[in-house]
Amino acid sequence: MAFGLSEEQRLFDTSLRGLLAARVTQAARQAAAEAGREGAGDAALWAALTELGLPGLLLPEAAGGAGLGLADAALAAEALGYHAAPTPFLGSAVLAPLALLRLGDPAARAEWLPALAAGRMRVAFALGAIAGGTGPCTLRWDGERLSGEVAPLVEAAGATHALLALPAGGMALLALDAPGVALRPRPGLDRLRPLAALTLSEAPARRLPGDARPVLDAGRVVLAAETLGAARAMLDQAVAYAGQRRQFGRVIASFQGVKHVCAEMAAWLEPCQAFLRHAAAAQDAAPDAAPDTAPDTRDAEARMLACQIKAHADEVGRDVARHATEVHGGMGFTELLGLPFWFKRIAGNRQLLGGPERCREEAAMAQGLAA
Amino acid sequence: MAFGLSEEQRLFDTSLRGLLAARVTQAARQAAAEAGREGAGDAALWAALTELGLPGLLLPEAAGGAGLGLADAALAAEALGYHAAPTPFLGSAVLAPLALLRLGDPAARAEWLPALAAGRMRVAFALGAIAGGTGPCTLRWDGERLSGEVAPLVEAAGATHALLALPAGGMALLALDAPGVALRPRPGLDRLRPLAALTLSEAPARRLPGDARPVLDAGRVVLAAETLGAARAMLDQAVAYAGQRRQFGRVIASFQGVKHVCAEMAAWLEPCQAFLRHAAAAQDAAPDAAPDTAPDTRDAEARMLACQIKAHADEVGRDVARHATEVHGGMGFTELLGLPFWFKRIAGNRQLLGGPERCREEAAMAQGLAA
Amino acid sequence: MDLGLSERHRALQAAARDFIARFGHLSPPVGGGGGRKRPDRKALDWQALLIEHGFAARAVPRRYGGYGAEPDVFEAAIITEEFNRAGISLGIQGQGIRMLVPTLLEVGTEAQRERWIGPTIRGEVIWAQGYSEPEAGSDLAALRTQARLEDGQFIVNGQKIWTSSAHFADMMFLLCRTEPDRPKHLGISYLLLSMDSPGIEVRPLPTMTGHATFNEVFFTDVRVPADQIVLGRGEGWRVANVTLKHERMLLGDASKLMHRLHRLQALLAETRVEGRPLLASPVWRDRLMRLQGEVLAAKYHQMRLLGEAARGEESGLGLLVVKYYGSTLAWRLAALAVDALGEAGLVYDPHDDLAEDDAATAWYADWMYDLGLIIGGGSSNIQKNIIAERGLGMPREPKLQGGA
Amino acid sequence: MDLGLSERHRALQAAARDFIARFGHLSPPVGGGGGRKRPDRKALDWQALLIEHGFAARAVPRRYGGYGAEPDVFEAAIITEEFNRAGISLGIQGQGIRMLVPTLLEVGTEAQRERWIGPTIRGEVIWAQGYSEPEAGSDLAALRTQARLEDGQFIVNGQKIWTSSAHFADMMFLLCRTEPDRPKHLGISYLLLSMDSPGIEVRPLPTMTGHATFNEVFFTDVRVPADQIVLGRGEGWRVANVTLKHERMLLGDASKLMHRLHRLQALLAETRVEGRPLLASPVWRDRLMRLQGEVLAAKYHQMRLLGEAARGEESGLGLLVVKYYGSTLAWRLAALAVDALGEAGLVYDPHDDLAEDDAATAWYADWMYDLGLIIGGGSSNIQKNIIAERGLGMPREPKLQGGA
Repeated sequence: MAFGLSEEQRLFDTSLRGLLAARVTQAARQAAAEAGREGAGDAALWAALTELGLPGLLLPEAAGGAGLGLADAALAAEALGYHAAPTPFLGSAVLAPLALLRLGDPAARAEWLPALAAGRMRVAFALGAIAGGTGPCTLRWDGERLSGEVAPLVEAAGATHALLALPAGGMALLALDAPGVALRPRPGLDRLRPLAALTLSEAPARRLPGDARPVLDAGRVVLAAETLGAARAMLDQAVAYAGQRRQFGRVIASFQGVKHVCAEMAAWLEPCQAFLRHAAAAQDAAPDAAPDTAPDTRDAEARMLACQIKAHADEVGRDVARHATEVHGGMGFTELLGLPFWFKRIAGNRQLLGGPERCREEAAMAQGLAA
Repeated sequence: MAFGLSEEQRLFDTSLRGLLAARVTQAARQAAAEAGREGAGDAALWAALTELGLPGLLLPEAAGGAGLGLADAALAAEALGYHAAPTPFLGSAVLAPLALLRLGDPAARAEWLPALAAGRMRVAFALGAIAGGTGPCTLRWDGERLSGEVAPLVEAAGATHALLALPAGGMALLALDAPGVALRPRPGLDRLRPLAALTLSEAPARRLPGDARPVLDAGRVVLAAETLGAARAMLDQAVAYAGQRRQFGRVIASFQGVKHVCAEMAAWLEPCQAFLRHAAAAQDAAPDAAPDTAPDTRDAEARMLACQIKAHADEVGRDVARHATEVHGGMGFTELLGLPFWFKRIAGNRQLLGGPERCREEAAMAQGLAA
Repeated sequence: MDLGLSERHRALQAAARDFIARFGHLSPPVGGGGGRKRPDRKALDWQALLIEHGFAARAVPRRYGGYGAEPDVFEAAIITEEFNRAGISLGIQGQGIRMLVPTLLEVGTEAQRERWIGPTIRGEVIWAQGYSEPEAGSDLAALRTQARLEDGQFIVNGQKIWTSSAHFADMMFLLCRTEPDRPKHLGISYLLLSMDSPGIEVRPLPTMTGHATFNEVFFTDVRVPADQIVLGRGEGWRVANVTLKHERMLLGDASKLMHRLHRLQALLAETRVEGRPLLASPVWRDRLMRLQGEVLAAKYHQMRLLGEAARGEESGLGLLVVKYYGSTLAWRLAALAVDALGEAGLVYDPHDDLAEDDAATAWYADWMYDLGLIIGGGSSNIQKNIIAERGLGMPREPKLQGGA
Repeated sequence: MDLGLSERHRALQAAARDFIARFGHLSPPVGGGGGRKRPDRKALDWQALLIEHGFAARAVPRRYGGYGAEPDVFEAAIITEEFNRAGISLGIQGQGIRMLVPTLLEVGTEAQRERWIGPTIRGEVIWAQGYSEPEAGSDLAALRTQARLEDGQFIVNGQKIWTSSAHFADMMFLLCRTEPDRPKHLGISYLLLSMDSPGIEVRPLPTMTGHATFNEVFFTDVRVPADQIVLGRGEGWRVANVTLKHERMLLGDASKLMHRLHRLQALLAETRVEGRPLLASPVWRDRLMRLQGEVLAAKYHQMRLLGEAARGEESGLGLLVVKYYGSTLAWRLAALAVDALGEAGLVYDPHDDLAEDDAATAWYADWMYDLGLIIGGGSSNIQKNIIAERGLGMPREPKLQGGA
């Protein structure tokens, strides 16, 4: 891989960005934010993305998927982040497919993969149990039933299913309309990624035994991609705004103070892209981790890269989000231009699946530098 | 204290700064740096400072001192730092007097305090054993004799005595011309604060038993004062240089890029002064720590402040040293204007008596936040 | 440590502690009240009690309804510190009390003082500030809202933005252009107008915090009696600078930082990951300690500035760096809290009464609002220009060819 | 991980490893040699061996004494990575080889190429670069060193600074003003002159590292044959930009960062405080991991740029950020090392042959030298202007009233 895109990738990227530019308008974001408060998602956007094949991106062709890899998922996530798209891509198109492919038995795959590929399953997730989550997680098995509570459940609006990492190891997948399931929507900072608290009382659930960390790693890469896409959008908007806004008789883009802030953002952001693509490709190259075996070197490097790209994108993202907002002056603080949608997407992503400190410590562990 | 200076302090400050401005020229620094390589100090400057009463600043009047406090010592250190003065103030006028006053018995005080006050004793020091030092320290008592090695010994050029913190607790003071003492001068980064390696073979030494931390704390405050004085000098020089240097047809001080860097430096530096003065005054207010008793709250706060001012001055100092050098362009990298003397003073101070990480951890301990 | 307090100041400190012990239970919740919504009965009663005991409107003369003490910046600092430490409300903090009252005391007419100071300090009359405009963010000289004098009344037309309490304020102090022919700064006047006047439209301005804090205000032929001008025509810039001076010397910035640091430390002690408090983790502790060092600098620096003000000395550079240093530090304190909250903290549920917000929401709201403060009233770039030019004596931006 | 290497590149990687295994013991110490002092016999022999096997002067045509391979940026990156990883010298790295040779290959005359390329790549002729002047730091257009043509010779007068190997160089490539009447950039020429010419005085420039690295060079009526001009009169700016292009695409920056990261990790593992390695402390480990993330970004970014160059694509913004990002990151890596060294690391003992420096001295020297690199060849401010203007399309600094 020479860090460029293949012709197929370029075409895919172009059509996805075209679709997003047309559909994810400021009004659409606003409407999705309102709907999210009621627990509903943007069904029309999801349907359009399904037509493009996004839900089945990572699934084998036999299951109705495209048989592509995480490099392609990261490319999509960059575009989704760039447009601050209100869509459950991470849970439904990345975490759930990978969890089933890596940890599911043939019956589970047969049951769910086609529904995932067809976009009929929308899967909320809670992985705090293995990612340093600060919310409650008391999930426990009672035979094939699951009880306890967990929060936050992420991408909860409009979700049909939930994917959960369990404190005792492994994961569980369950239908949210099953008996014993109580879902309480909670307003989230990023109103385009709605949250919920989930309480289970002997709810039927499918066991996905084994090491859930490769699923977590893939999620981290995709979150990093989204953050970097969103940060790029903020930089682009800041440069454009500075080129129009006049103060003291000049466009503010002509002041060194503003130029240098934009240059700093670009200097931090620009080198991230190749790192991201490499980290995503490394996930594709890493062998399936068999449960209870020590990961080999290649696997450890893929882990390290996933942790590091997440941590680095979180740090760069925060700086860019702050400074791009500052370049907009008061306008950046209002919702008039919609800039806070990107700001909050970046802020929220930082907290999901482990913040930078957590990811760096896991990166050190993957390299044998920490116990 | 209203964070202003008393009339006496103002006079003292003015005469000290006047003396330093006259004597510590660029040529004098250069000469002292050369002499330091041979293990000699700037004896003439020390004599002049002795005339001003600097060595006896902290000593009681009965011992020929001025009976002043650490607030005054910090004031002097700011001035010495501002002029990057080549003088053993820290060891001879701060650490040694305080060690004798706090840990010495009457005989030790009687023997040494008058010589200290008269500037006849120049005391090098090595406190790494209690300050997270990275150098070797194998000092051990054999009755009243001391053996082992320690490095670096600081302010070693021209020193007559050495003050050592011991791994087993307490301190020791010894004459460097005593039998069993081998001193090997070592070139230091800050050539105005020469170093040595010290090897002792059953050398006669005076025990100063008890808790050496209050001596360390005072040293940290004085180092912070020096660093802040040096940083202020670098900022002043950067502003002056930027006001003269022309590039692209303008003085560079008129570019926002340069102005904003200077403004950042000032914003970080300016609030430090009051913090420094308070931390110094807190040392004076803290009761003598009796050995083996738990320090009371007031003592703990004085400790915390000493650790925090050192850590904070180290961080601010590094930023200012870097950016003031950058404002000077290539000229800052050369020794033509002498700027590296300040840069290296700040860099060296950061490492002495514990760097920022160490000091912050000790600050947390002083507040009961760490074990 | 109380280094530096005189006997008189110690007595005030004791009196404040005594007052808090006796009456603290009557305090409205901190964060609610002042600034975000109209004070309720409880807040008004508390305000009256504070004035009676000299903990609010302390230096406002008795004839205008204040407590009548001599102005003393240290006293104000002591009161702020004690109340903040105890988590007790310092009373109503709106822009009327903080900015307009000292301005009227300094440059208002006797009639203006008598009419407005009393009701304002009691919380009966709430003021909004009408300074910022969409096209004149950091550049006040560019403001466009106009007022022309007609039949003994000013007729105001234009638009303001960032008016924080316009949706419930009774009055506004307004900067507008009354002398269109004079050079930029000299054409501005400072008017006091009723928010009930016909022709005023207030639209809430949605911001990232989700709190209903700011508004846009539109003026269409709004009539203001001619005697409701402070100083005189074209003097608005001077009046605004008087107000600004009081804003700059406003207490509580360092106190706010200290208070936030304490909350942050408590948060790190409470928040557990895998059963272990974050404060027990060296990485988190080091971040906290680093911020503590920076907050300590702000704290003692403020005491230095207070001392200089008390001695009548010019603080120069020391004063000019306060806003930039304090606002970026406040943001970084909140940023560490936000990091500590982790995933669970992403639940964000803002209420119009800030006191009703849960802890995570409050931290996130602080974090975003502080970014607004970094931006507001002159961006970081403007602050750095001010520090460099006025504080360090560096040259101003050279004039452009052709100007603009 | 070797993602992305073609079969041909894997073969080169294997060849490099094989060469290192067979001949690595003949390598001069890394850090010694190139740039700081004249190569010794060992360095010259090593250079010859490298050229013979295609690990130096790889893309220089055989007729000029090189290895004669097709230019391939990936090949160069692979060689750099393998040699750095093994701690083996990449041969002579002076400005003659890195900058002048590619420039002559692109715009030199055939006679110039034949005369100078061979001896230069073999290390027999050492070059100094004569660009910077005291009054023209970041502003090359302002350079003042003059050359007038007289009787078929240029007569050079003026002063250069920052000429890094002038004290032992045989030749210099020099920018000077030959057309005083033409506008700034158009009046400059690029001359090649012998350092043995009468009228040249070289004075060492003392810098903060204490290493004898840089010089000032004074020219008094120095004579240069007229055919020792590259391109032609007034074309110096164009030639300098060709040189600069090769400088920009210079490999090894990310490789230097990776190498430094590994040294840093080893340092943290070795350095003990109170018996415990620093790497076992979460605070130090977190700082290391954070830098690792930034270095990884640099590493893969460089691979991206190499790919773009290989495909003949313009890298634009991606290329423009490299110097600023890399030089500040290099400084921060060294800064962590300096912190880790602690008190004991303050012993600073620089040698003229850098390879003789102890580890602590080397880290401090890197730290200070990197600050010089941040400053050198255009300060951070200039770099940020370039990124903003050329990379982001933001407007240039407006012209001043009256100009200058």
